[in-house]
Amino acid sequence: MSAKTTIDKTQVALLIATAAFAAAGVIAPYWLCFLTMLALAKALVVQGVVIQMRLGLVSFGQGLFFGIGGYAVGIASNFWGISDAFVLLALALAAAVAVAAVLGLLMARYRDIFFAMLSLALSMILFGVLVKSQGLGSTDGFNVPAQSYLGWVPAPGQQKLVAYVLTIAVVGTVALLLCRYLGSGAGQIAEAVRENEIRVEYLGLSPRWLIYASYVMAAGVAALGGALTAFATGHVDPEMAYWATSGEFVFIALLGGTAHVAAPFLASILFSVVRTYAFEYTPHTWQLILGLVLLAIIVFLPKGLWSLVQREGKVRA
Amino acid sequence: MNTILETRALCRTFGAVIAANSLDVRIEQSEVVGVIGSNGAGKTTFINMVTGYLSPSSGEILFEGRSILGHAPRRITRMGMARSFQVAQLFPELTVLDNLVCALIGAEGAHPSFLKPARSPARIAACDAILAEFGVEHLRDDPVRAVPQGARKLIDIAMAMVGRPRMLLLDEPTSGVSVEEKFALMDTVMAAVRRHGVTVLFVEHDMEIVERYVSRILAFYSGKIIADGPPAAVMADERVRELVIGHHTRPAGSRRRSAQP
Amino acid sequence: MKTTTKTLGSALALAATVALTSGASAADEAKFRLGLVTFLSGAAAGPFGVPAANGAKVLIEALNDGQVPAPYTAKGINGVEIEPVIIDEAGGTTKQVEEYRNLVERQKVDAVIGYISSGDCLAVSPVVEELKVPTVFFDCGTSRLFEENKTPTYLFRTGPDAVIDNIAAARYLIDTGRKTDSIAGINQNYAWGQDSWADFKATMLALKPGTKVVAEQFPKIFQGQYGAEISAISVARPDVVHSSFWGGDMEALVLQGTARGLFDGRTGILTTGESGLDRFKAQAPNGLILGARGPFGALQPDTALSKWFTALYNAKTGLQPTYPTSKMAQAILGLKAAAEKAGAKPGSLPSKEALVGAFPGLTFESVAGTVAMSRAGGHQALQDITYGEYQYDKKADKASLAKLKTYAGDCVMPPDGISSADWIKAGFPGAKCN
Amino acid sequence: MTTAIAIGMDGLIYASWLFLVAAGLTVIYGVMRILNMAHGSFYAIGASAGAALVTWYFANVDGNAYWSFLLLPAAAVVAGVILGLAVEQGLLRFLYRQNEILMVIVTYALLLILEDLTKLVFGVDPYFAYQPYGLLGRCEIAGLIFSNYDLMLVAVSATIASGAWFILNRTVTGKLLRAVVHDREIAMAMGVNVSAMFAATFVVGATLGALAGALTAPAISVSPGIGVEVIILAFAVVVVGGLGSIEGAIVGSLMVGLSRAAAVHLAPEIELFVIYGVMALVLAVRPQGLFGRAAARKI
Repeated sequence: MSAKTTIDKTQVALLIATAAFAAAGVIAPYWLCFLTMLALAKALVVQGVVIQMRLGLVSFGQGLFFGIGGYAVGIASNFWGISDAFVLLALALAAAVAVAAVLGLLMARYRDIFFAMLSLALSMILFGVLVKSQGLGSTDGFNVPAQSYLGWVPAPGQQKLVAYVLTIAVVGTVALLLCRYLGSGAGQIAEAVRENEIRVEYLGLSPRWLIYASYVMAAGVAALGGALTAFATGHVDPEMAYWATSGEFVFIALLGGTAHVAAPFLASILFSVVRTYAFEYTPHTWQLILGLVLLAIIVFLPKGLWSLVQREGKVRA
Repeated sequence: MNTILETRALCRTFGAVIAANSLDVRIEQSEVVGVIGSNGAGKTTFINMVTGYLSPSSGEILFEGRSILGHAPRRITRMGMARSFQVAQLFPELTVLDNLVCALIGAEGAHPSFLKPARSPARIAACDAILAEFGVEHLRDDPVRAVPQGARKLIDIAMAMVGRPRMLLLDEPTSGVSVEEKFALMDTVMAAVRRHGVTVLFVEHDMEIVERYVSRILAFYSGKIIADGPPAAVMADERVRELVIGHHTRPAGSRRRSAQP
Repeated sequence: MKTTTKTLGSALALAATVALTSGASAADEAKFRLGLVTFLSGAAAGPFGVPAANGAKVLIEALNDGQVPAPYTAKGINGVEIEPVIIDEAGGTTKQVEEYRNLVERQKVDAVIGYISSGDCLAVSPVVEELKVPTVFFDCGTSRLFEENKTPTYLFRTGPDAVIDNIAAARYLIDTGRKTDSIAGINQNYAWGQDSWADFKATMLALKPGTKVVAEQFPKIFQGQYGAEISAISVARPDVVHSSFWGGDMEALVLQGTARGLFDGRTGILTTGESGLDRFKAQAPNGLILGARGPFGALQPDTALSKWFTALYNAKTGLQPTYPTSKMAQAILGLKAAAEKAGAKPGSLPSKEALVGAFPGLTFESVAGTVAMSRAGGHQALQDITYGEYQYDKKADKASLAKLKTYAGDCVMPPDGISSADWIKAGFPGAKCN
Repeated sequence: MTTAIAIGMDGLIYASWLFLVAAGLTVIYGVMRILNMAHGSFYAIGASAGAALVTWYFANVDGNAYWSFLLLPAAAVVAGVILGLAVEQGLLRFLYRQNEILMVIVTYALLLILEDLTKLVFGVDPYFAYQPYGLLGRCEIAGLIFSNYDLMLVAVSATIASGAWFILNRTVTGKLLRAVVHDREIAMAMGVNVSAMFAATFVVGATLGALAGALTAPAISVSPGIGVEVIILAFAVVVVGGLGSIEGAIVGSLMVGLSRAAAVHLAPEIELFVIYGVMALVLAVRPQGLFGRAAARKI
């Protein structure tokens, strides 16, 4: 099969999956929808981590944009009285992109561990600012009221399903765009940058420009994830920008691997399920379980869970 | 004849070491120039400066009459001067085809599209043609890390040629290549170069190669050019025999320790 | 690419399987499934979460065996055995909202007791009303809870609002005649610490206008090292040093502060200091004022129920109950009292609506005296609060609290309809102090 | 004036503590290129082991109280050696070919595991092993009272710093280590036993982490979760100073320590940002940290 049809089929599969997930919202119990919503919103942030990982950069501060997205929604709906979900999503996106457009100028100069550490420092500065902001509830954060949709306010009973469908729609759209990106020229060059930055430069391209663009893009999807999380939980707090939250995103990114656009979604849902059951069955040692799972993945599946899917595919082909 | 590359009083020091000492070089269009010199004579430094990787301490560099001093390598590449590397600089985890696709994307524009597919049928056809031209089409779908050394050098040069440069700088094209493969490799490269009318400057340790392919030799010693002229004349030069050729104790085809992982 | 479709398909299948299997674990009709949420990992686990969980375990066992003294002699809750489902409170608010939904919708609990972190309480509170399951917050103290959630139905808090800690602290200082011309605070840099200091400072300024605030330090939570803060406060020479530090941070501050003379010639007041009572030994100065966020732990009133619980807890764990233990026990007893008042016939569960109908305005006997659910429309407990002075007898190696002073809830807790900040500023209108 | 002296003293004391915490981290990174997230766990385990031993000693042995000064480092060394060997031999040595970032994640997983294991071994009740802290008494400097134990830590820290510097720069072992740092493969080809070197380095680093914890234990209340809190601090210090450099760790601790002390005294409201601010500022100006060497890539 040729490269072109591969991409098209993946996109079709994504569309089918989006529709299936949306339909599942009607029949599945709500706690599962809620878990899926949070997992998918989180997966968007993870997509941001993966975008940068494909360039060979690991951000330990993606919580910065997750937090910006969440707080943009929180502040706009609580203090400015904006309740339209689409406007809020746009605001979250705009806020993160604006911040990333400035910080990216600095970040694009860094590589390896220094990129990781500087991104961590920047997210911790936001954490510090939020903790200091008593008007925003400090560490307790604040609650986010329910959304409206282009002037339509769903009845209280419908609110949850609508939020679920919105999440699926946003995630599906982003997944399609990312899928296009991964197969695009820029997506291909991103991998080249990871492999050999100097060569990319000598092909007449600017690795730094691509890193900058990816940083901004990653910030945008992370902010959408933050906004959707705020919609789902109805609460934002500074923990969103804390380094351990960012660490979790990296964790999930590695769990899935960078090979396919669906990998972070799969990994995120799996992570949520594993953690939920670890919480339930081993409330005292769930960290131990997570740590062992992570180690096992790194040692036995260094390219993430997706390599299982690929291996299976190859055997059949 | 038109001068394609010119350097004026090009100097570069690394601490106390003078790697380039007032180099004045003129390369004319369609020439094939060989650069010889012992290790540390300043050959790679010269290429690195000309292609923008290193900035000179002083001096001027003109490409097709325009100053390229202070330009980034990508800008110089876009202007039409490409290079290959002593240790092939490739994307090891990508397939050979994808390596060339990357090169082609770079050749097509400075800002690749975020939505249009990288592997368009047109690009693949173009890359296949180049692979065939360089005789590595059989490796098309292998990841580069699994490709033998000689083929890597060819792919490295093929990638430089994708952008249809007017000038090509080759840094030791046959280093790391076995004795048997050397001439075949150079024949392939030089055929492609001639077909596209590219001016070539290459650094080489192997005097046999140099004598066979070049129209002119620059001999470097300690950051200076000590001889410049047709191969026969330079090879006969007393100082060149003493300071450059005499140093060539390294057996041909020996593998250098790679600076790359 | 077939594999993509297949994988996404299997993800859905996985989700569906999870959904189905969980259906099987639905509530057993014969038991009262009680969700318990408290910190089992992280820094709050040691001082709060685990003592609270242990308290719950000990009390639930005794309730199920029908061994609790009057008025709680009925087995379990209304004759129905309690089945606890315990969940770690760690992981942040997002995680906790998710876990709360899991408890209710997947584990099908009949009620939830939990939450130490105020952030978790605030985040969970709207979900409580949405899912309509009786939920009791046992420890978190934020005043914002019922200020923001004005018409609660299913949500209750059986522990006092944190504002009383600091109003009572200020009153105690003044009532016991301490020198309070200048005050300084060292509080953790997060909502709890910031709010505690704001309440304390406002009360001091309201009760004694002209009090000077000479230093306000907000070190990071769990910092552990307070050298620079101690110096900075020492340089400012305040008469009073206030701190709402808790757990390990509080003990470290006492240890380092005492060694460095922070409390020499001035009064220290620790709103949660009681949890270190048996551990300070000679490391805390005599005269240090300690609170327990209510009449809990060592400050418990001497009732039959409290003596029984202390003895039981001590026998089972070898430890004295500290305030998180007492507050957890109080929450369980409150829920039991409400459920039994709801009028279901013994041996059966009251409906959730009957339970939440019986809770508001309820007065019940706890391990820490009598509690009246009389604020926030009957959803917030009103309770006394006690402060005392640390006294360590070196020879007997025994620490105790002296000069106990108890403030009635009506004295230190704002009435409904006014925020605590406004109440303090207005000079405590309607406060009934003796 | 008092404030200036207080800032100097507080900054120095805090800096010595930071150095103790960061030293092991930077040693391990310097030689092995592993940025060890689990360093916080080593700290926590050292603290728990030290505190548990001291608590046991005072409860059960009627000996001289000053013995506790030996018990603390002893507990740390035992904990550090066991833990270091177990982690290095049992896990890390299989992963040395992985890249730096992946190793960060591996050690993050270790951190999660060790957090729970610590809880299982030492329980969740805080240890309050205060006895050694008061033994040395206190002294007065410019009207401020300081604990002699804290001042002793300054001395310990200075000793470790100069010891480490001496070993790295003036001994054969140090030269071999630097050879390994410079080029692992060449060192191996020259007959240096790199895997033994790595194991030894990791054990030393882990022991330093445990020692930092054990020596801090008497001044704090040791409870689960203290490890996580120190990692980021230690990261900040070594990143400011330059990853892998002992000199860098010294200067980094002093910079972070003094600027934090200055903030606490002069502008308490910005205290929370100081550490990350210093870190971001230094990285913005010198990406490789103050003493770090920028890796030049040869082509």
